[in-house]
Amino acid sequence: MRGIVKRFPGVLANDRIDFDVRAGEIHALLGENGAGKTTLMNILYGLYRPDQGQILLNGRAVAIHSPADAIRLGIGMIHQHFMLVPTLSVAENVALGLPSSRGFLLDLDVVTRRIRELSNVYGLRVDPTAMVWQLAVGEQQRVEILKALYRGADLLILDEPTAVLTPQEVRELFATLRRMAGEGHSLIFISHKLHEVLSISDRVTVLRDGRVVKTLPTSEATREELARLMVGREVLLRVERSPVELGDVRLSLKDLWAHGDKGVPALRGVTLAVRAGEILGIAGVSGNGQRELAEVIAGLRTPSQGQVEIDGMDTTGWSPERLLKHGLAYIPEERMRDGVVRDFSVEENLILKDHVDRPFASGIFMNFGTIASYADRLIENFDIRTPSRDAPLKNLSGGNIQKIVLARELSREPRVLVAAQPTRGVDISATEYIHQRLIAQRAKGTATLLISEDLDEILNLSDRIAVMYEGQIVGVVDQREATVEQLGLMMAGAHKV
Amino acid sequence: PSAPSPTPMPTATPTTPPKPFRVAVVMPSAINDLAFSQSMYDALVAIQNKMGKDKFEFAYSDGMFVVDDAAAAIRDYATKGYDLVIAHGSQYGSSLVEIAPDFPNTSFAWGTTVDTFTDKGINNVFAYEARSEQGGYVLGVIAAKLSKSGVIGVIGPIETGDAKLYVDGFRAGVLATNPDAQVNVNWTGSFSDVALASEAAQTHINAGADTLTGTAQMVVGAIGVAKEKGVLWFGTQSDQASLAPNIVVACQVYDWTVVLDEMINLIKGGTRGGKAFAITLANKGLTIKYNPGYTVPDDVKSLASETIQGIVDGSISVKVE
Amino acid sequence: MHKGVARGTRFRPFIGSLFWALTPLYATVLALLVGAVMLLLLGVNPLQAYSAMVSGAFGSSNALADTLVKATPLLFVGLGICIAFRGGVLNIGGEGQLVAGAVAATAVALSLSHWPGWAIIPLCLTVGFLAGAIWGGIAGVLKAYLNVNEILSTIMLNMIAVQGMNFLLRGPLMDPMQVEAGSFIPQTARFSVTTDLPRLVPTRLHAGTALAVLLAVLVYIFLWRTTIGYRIRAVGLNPDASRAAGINVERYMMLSLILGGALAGLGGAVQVLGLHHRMFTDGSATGFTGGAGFNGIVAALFGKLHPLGTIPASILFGALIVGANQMQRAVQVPSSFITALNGLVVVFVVGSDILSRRRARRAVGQA
Amino acid sequence: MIAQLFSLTTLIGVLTAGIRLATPYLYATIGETLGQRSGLVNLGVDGIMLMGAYAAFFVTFKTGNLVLGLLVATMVGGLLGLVMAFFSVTLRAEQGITGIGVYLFGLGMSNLLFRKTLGTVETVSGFPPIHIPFLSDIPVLGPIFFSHNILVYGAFALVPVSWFLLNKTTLGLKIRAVGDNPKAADSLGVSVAGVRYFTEIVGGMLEGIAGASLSIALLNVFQENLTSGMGFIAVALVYFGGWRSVGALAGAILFSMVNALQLWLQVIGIRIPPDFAIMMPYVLTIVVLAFTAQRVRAPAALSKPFERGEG
Ligand SMILES: Nc1ncnc2c1ncn2[C@@H]1O[C@H](COP(=O)(O)OP(=O)(O)OP(=O)(O)O)[C@@H](O)[C@H]1O
Ligand SMILES: Nc1ncnc2c1ncn2[C@@H]1O[C@H](COP(=O)(O)OP(=O)(O)OP(=O)(O)O)[C@@H](O)[C@H]1O
Ligand SMILES: [Mg+2]
Ligand SMILES: [Mg+2]
Repeated sequence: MRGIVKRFPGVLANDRIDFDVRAGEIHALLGENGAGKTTLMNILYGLYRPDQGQILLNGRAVAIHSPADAIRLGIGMIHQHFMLVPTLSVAENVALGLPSSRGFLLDLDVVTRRIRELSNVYGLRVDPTAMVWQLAVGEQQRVEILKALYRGADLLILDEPTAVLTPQEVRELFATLRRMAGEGHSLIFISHKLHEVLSISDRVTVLRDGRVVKTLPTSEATREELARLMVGREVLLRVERSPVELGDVRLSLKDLWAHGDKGVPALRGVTLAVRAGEILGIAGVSGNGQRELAEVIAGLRTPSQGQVEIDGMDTTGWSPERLLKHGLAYIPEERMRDGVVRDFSVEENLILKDHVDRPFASGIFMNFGTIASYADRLIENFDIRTPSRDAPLKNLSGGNIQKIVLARELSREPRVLVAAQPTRGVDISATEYIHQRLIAQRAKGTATLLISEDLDEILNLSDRIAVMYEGQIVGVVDQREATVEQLGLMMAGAHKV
Repeated sequence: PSAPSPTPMPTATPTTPPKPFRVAVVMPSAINDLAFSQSMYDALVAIQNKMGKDKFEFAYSDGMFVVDDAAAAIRDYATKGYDLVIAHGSQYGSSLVEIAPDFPNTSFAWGTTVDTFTDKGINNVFAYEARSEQGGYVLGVIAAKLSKSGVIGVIGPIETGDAKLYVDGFRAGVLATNPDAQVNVNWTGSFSDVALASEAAQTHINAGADTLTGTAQMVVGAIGVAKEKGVLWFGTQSDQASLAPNIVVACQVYDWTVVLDEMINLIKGGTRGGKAFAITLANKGLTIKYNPGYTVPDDVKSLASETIQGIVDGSISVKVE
Repeated sequence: MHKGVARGTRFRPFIGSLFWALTPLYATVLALLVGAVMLLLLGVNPLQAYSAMVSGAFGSSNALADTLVKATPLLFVGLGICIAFRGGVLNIGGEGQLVAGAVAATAVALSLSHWPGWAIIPLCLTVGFLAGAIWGGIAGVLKAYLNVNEILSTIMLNMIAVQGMNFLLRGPLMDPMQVEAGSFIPQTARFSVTTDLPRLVPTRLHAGTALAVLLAVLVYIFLWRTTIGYRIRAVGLNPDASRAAGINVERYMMLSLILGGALAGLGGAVQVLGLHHRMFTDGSATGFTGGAGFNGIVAALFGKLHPLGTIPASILFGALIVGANQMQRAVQVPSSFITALNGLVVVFVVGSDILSRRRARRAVGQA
Repeated sequence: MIAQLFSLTTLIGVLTAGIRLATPYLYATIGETLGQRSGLVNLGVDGIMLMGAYAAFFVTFKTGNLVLGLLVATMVGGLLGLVMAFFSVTLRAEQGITGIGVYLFGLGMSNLLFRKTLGTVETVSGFPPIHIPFLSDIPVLGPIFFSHNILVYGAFALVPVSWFLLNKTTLGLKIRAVGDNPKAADSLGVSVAGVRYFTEIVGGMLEGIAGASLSIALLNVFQENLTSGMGFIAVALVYFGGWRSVGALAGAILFSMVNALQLWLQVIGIRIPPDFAIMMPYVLTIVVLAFTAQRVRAPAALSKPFERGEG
């Protein structure tokens, strides 16, 4: 890619970028949220037209006007935001757009068989006949990877593929990627996790503010160096957790049962308690009931059995409104669906839960002056990168959208916080910042239930760690005693010994 | 119909002395609806043919089912100096009562109704109506005679106004002739739903009817069914024989020229309104037109003539409910 | 820096944006050109036809008044559409809601004819508002609690309202004089003059038009300055996030249909009190509404679902209908030509929207 | 009187009429369903039906050739579908308004042409009922199911055909994907515009046939506004049917049967005001849906124009 320039309203997303990938190479692309990584890859895949610049493939200038062109040229892409049709089955999503072995008739049985083979070979657990809308985010990610594997691209773009995978799955994916590279495929790998980049890639290109800062062989790079290149300053890669005096039980779950979207029990008798000043981490492969657990606590899903208590009060079956008035904050796992209103402005999103309360409203009228200064303050405090508080939220990068959710929830001074995947897709400096905020909130006495698939995050932040498997808590360990290996085993279904 | 096209509004008519008499009409449905609006349009064409284009001009706005559009049209025609502006739809009355006082030198006519607004101090509005129950009665008599099953089906739009008069008259005529006959009435709730009218006809036939009648522009659908199933049809408002030459027995045909001629004469004589007219069997504004393609037995024909005579001389009075 | 240059550079974007803002107008002209070809085929001089159209819509105080009178129900319905569509529901029930409001106001106007105007007019308007709210609310309850799609229910409710109107107007509400005269015209008696909305100037223009404009401002404030409006918009844009944020999604969906219906119902009441002074039927809703229940949707969408944008959009449509009818009279084309021409204008204008949208995006991109 | 309501004649009458009346709704509803499954709302169905009805009638009237009439109606419908697609897909115009514009155009144009080319109401002899040996002669069932013309059978055959197209073919998969997540389909090289043009043109063709089924098979006349709003009911039935062919069938049959039933109620002389009888199909359609509606979600991209590269 030569001299790529791409402008969006108010943003220069790619500024004269030169970028190349060699055959058989795994090339990592790094950069903070909004640095322009996805934009660059979307241009390569024909989703965006560059304002300037050209793309050369095997030395030949090519015109890529659409994904169809890209696919024809042997380019595949795993998108950061899933490109799945929720109402179709996994097999149908994979078969979409491919020629069928039976002409115009669908050959889903053939596709299903092929998917099963691929899942076995690459260790990507997924049921080809399941409907995509019923899948957990992690499973959806696996479907995305399967789609690309099924098509067998020469050049494969992976835009944050590991954000929702377990360590084991990441290891398996990396094995796959290495094998592909060994077979001569080229791979572009985007991740915010530096250790992944260091372990998988051959070369690294770092972007900042739409410009290439540096391209270097991975062997010459260190974590600290990469972090500095991305952010332009030193970054703390580990948060300091000072001991906090534990208070009373704030959140208590007693024998919770609930149905998932598939109609089968997703929670099967969960009992947990979180105290004031404590972060309880929930580890587990996605799809084991974490989403349902968070939704039950947030009042978005009715449990079939059991109780939720907040501050000793039985809140089972309360409406979300009553719960949030009662001091519950919720950072949902699917932020674009459950957390924000895309077409609202940044400012409007920041008051989504408080707009009827003083001082943001008097009677039914909203106080725009107060709201504006409040929004400006949160934008500054939480370092939200946005052209203005009036900008439509949908134009912000993923990390910044996550900061908006976080800013809103934490500013409500919650007594209980349910944080699901709070740093998924968020860059290292924002992750650092979010972690600091969660720790600060802990110091203020908030009881936090942290649901994450990122074991580093769980180990860094939690006081205690509970592992979920098939709707049950298979064990709770103290952070000081926990190891990655042990947790990984428990996540795969082995009970604590 | 191969009628001469109406004269567009003259932009620069040379003012040769005998100024033509100018009429404008505003109508709810289309001039070719084989029903209510067409009957008025045909009458105006007939008068123009009779008087000559230089002596009689007319303009029309059809499809004016939106009442406030019709009101605008009425006002506009009055502004343009037409001698007579006809509001050919009972729903236009409330507009007329507001417009007429603003144009004291223009005559208006409102149909079909009997109200000339004289009680409101307005004296430039004529009223006209069709006593469609009269022809309805006559057709009912014929139908009762021709029906073998004694079951007769009627298809109407909504049970109001002209349609109600016709249906009531028809039913009275049937029952007066054959008290044992069964008259089934089906209202479709619309003037234009051809498909429903067709289904209504099917329903009547399935229920044993061998003779049908109906009113409003939608009945073309019913006539089609009658033709296919070979049952008899009686029409009203316009001559519908062309649609099914084998089974249309007779139609009550509206001829507004009687009323229009009178209005024109009155206006020329300086009277601008205040009088209510009706087309009736007596004044030949209503005629029973037999379909030449269908032979009606002579005894039935003479019974029908007697009935007409009776209605004309008042010995038969057609009561509506 | 030269002064002239500075002024020029500031002036040119203004001219530019003005040029693009007028895109709907060019599209209308284009549609009229196609119409001109049709006119020629019909043997009519297009120039004569179109000059009649323009003078019919704007040529005199009466013409202007007719245009505004025509625009009024479009604006009422359009404002309701702004609320409903912002709340994520597609209200196709304007026709039925207009009828419901009009019939209810009629019943009150007829039964309390001895009341003074200052009391009866607000009462009739309120009753019309409420009747529309109920008619919209039925669709709202069906959607929120029984999962019945609002497009289906509002289309069906339109038909049901018409039949209800027919029943009342040929029965309980029929003008006693009609029964007496035996003519059975399905209309009510004229209301007492105390119920007449005041006329603003000596034309057909009545106070209902001013009320509609006032309401446009209120709806704007409602949608963008109040917490209820905020919630309606949030629910319309993302029901999942709204639910998670503690908003009762079902209730606000229902509310947006209720308010949409209420504004249309108020429009119906204004039509009878301001224009017809009685209720009548030709068997369909259109005879009374003039299709405002549908055209109001078009006006609101032309106005970008913004209450203030809906004002000029309604006037544009009112002018188009009034002017086209005048053209029909002037050159004696069948009224079906006018209907077809309206369709062309609608399609061309909405098709041209892409030009102004592209332009807007590029303008932001350069900023 | 009540006994008559439950007689065999009534039953046969209602069922036969229900099947007959359902025909235009089936064509139009399935046509619209196809478009909606790919994300396009077309409120212009009634206008397209009117143009189809006129075209079929005119051609048949002039040539006496029913098949030619049907063919031309199909083409006219397809052409208007193409226009709809051009505005909704290529120009990304607001679909609701485009549809209303197409409706007005079809309503006006069909009548204008009718007036200029025919002048007055005429009749043709349309597709005759097909007598199927043996089947048509079965008592009760014969008249109900086997006494109809070819277009009636065509409408019912369309139900499994369209179901098969949507669920068992690669094209159907593309249609469903494009209606639910055009971005995803696009990212796999599926031409969103191509698929939408296809469904809208085929949908238009079916709506043209729906019109023809009125003017040259069921009614055999043409008149101004022949459909009198059937196209809008057809759109409503798409929602009733939950975007499925079988649902469309259920809706069309229910609506038509109840309509036939209310005509019977009037004929039999059951003493309710006709206005309430006429309301029945509309009320019952809502009531039935209220009791049966499952959580069927509309195609997620319904009525949303697709543009690549938008956030
Ligand atoms: N469709 C769009 N419209 C407007 N602005 C956009 C659009 N897509 C991206 N941007 C802007 O372009 C910039 C680069 O975005 P991009 O998605 O490429 O970042 P990224 O490096 O992938 O970030 P992240 O790590 O958060 O995914 C951001 O400022 C973003 O807000
Ligand atoms: N402008 C404002 N108007 C009304 N309320 C405000 C405003 N600013 C802040 N608040 C309230 O005060 C609380 C704390 O706000 P803020 O976001 O400044 O705190 P914080 O960032 O958590 O503080 P710190 O940075 O000291 O930890 C918020 O939850 C909010 O309810
Ligand atoms: Mg990205
Ligand atoms: Mg990201």
